Amino acid sequence: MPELKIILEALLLAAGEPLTLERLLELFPDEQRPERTVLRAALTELAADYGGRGLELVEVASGFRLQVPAAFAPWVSRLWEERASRYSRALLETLALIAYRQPITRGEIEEVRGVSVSSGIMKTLQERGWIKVIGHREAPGRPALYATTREFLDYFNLGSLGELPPLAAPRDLDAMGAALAAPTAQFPASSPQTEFPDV
Amino acid sequence: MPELKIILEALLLAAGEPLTLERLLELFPDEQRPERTVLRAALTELAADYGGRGLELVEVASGFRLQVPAAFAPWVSRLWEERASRYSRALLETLALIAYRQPITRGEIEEVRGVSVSSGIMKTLQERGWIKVIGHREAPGRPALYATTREFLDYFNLGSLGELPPLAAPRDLDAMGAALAAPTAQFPASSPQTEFPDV
Amino acid sequence: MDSADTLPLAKVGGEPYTRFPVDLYIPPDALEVFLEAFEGPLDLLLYLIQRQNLDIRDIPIADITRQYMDYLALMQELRLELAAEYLVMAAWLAEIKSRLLLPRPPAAEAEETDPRAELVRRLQEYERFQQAARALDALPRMERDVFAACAEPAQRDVTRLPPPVQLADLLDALRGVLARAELFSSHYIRRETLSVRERMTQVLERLDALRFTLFTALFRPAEGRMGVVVTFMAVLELLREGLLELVQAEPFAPIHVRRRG
Repeated sequence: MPELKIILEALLLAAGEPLTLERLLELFPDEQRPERTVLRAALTELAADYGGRGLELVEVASGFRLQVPAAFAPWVSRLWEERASRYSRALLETLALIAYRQPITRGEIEEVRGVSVSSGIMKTLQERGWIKVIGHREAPGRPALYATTREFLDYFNLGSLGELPPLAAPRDLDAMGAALAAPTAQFPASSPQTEFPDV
Repeated sequence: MPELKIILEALLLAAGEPLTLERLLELFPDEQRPERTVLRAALTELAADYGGRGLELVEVASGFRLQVPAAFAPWVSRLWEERASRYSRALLETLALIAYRQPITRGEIEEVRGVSVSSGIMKTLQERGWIKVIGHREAPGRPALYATTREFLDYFNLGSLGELPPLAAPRDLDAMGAALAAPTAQFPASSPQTEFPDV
Repeated sequence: MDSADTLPLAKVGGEPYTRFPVDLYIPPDALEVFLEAFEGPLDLLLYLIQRQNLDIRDIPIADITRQYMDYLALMQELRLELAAEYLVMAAWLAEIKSRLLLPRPPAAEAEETDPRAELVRRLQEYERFQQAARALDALPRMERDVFAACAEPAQRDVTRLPPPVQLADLLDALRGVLARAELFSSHYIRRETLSVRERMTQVLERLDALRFTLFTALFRPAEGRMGVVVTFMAVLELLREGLLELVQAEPFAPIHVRRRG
């Protein structure tokens, strides 16, 4: 029988998609099934083997995945030039609102963005499997509540929503209110975080 | 820039399908493009790296491809296992006769069922580990004698064959079937005489 | 747009505009694309504010309102589909401007909130999510930055798991087969207890076709009287079916047994 980590390598390569620890355990016949801790240790060992190679082992929301690291994108992206899709700002802003504010209605998204959200964007996000309706708000019209999916996390290489880049803190509105009350007060220059590239 | 063989590894893993030498060459920008011989040498080197790993580099008709070696089939094929819907009536009748009339020959099963028993059924039951040949009858053709196994008992949660529902007159079986169908129905405790330690 | 020099670009408040707003450095050909790039009035306002390095919290409303109106006029002139939200924002800006211009009694000044406060809040909230969208876009993404690594197995078999069976299924099958067998009176099914049939299997398994086993070794006194009886009946049945062979060398000598064949 091959070494455990090598069997795991074969399984993850053949799967081509994330496999959970439980799923990996299931793939061993009863009498061969390793302990969870042993399996985890083997995965850690495997991940270490890939230093400097063309693949890496990552843990995303749906489990463990072998992937080609970002460093190889210059070559690999040439394989499928048509596949590397760019997403519009409108789509990314909508997705960001759903990711950070979930569960959220379309109306709430529109309120923050100050503009209506096209049905096309919601459809694209749902077709990609990145968002789903998880319920309805008890309000007139019972608007759908949207949330992100596991596939969304997998696609963006995240293990959980907690791994999303932190959302900038809202500036202290109380202090601002006080400052606004005194029309002559000067505010410090905007912090570097608000630096934007040209549109 | 990563080593050539490592870029090739990344390309072949991301492609997941065979790539020809020409296609591989195309994936490099003009100024980086290696010589064919250099590329071939790098592929040879890469193939050597995979000794004892969960993947191998092979050249097939449509190019070079990374694959999981056949040795891993016992684990990998479990990734795509599917459950057959249900056993045929013929198989269940055969199994029931073996359980209640063991040791029994195929001819004797056929005699009771009134139809022949396919080899496929006997093979399936043996592969499932539920029946086995425990001898041969001294008769023309020396037919095999079949009996059920410990796995059979384990599967049906029986301590011994004596715990099988008693073989009553066919009319009583109707009532018994109804009782079995009702989930709350309790079997009468097996009589002590049927309890045997392993022989 | 080749006659852009002479023809007015837009009319704002009845005044023809022949020049682009001063802060607009976009070549005319790109203007349309540029204007379409705005994701709504908040986006446009943020752009105007950032363009001049102004602090969101202290917007010079008069200035910003003028610039905003200039862009709106341009967009209308270019017949860009102008979302209603742009006009709503224009009305809001005008209202804020007028409220700021109204003199306020000194006593009320302390409690009254700045008319800009709500606009500032909306702009800041939107700005946060603009940043979040950019951060999301910067994450390593599948198919753009990272790629699933996969390798087809050299041998791909689909393992078919056997279907589950309930004991009731088994009994049901037996009921069917016995009902059929009853139709043929020649098939008489004898009803030994299952324990005897089971013991027959166990005895056969223990016996060897080549070597003799001591008959008495088949019995286990520890099983008690019933166990011994069951074994004895099993041996008799096996003998009757010709599956066993009994051998006794001489009267009163130990009886041996072996499997036939």
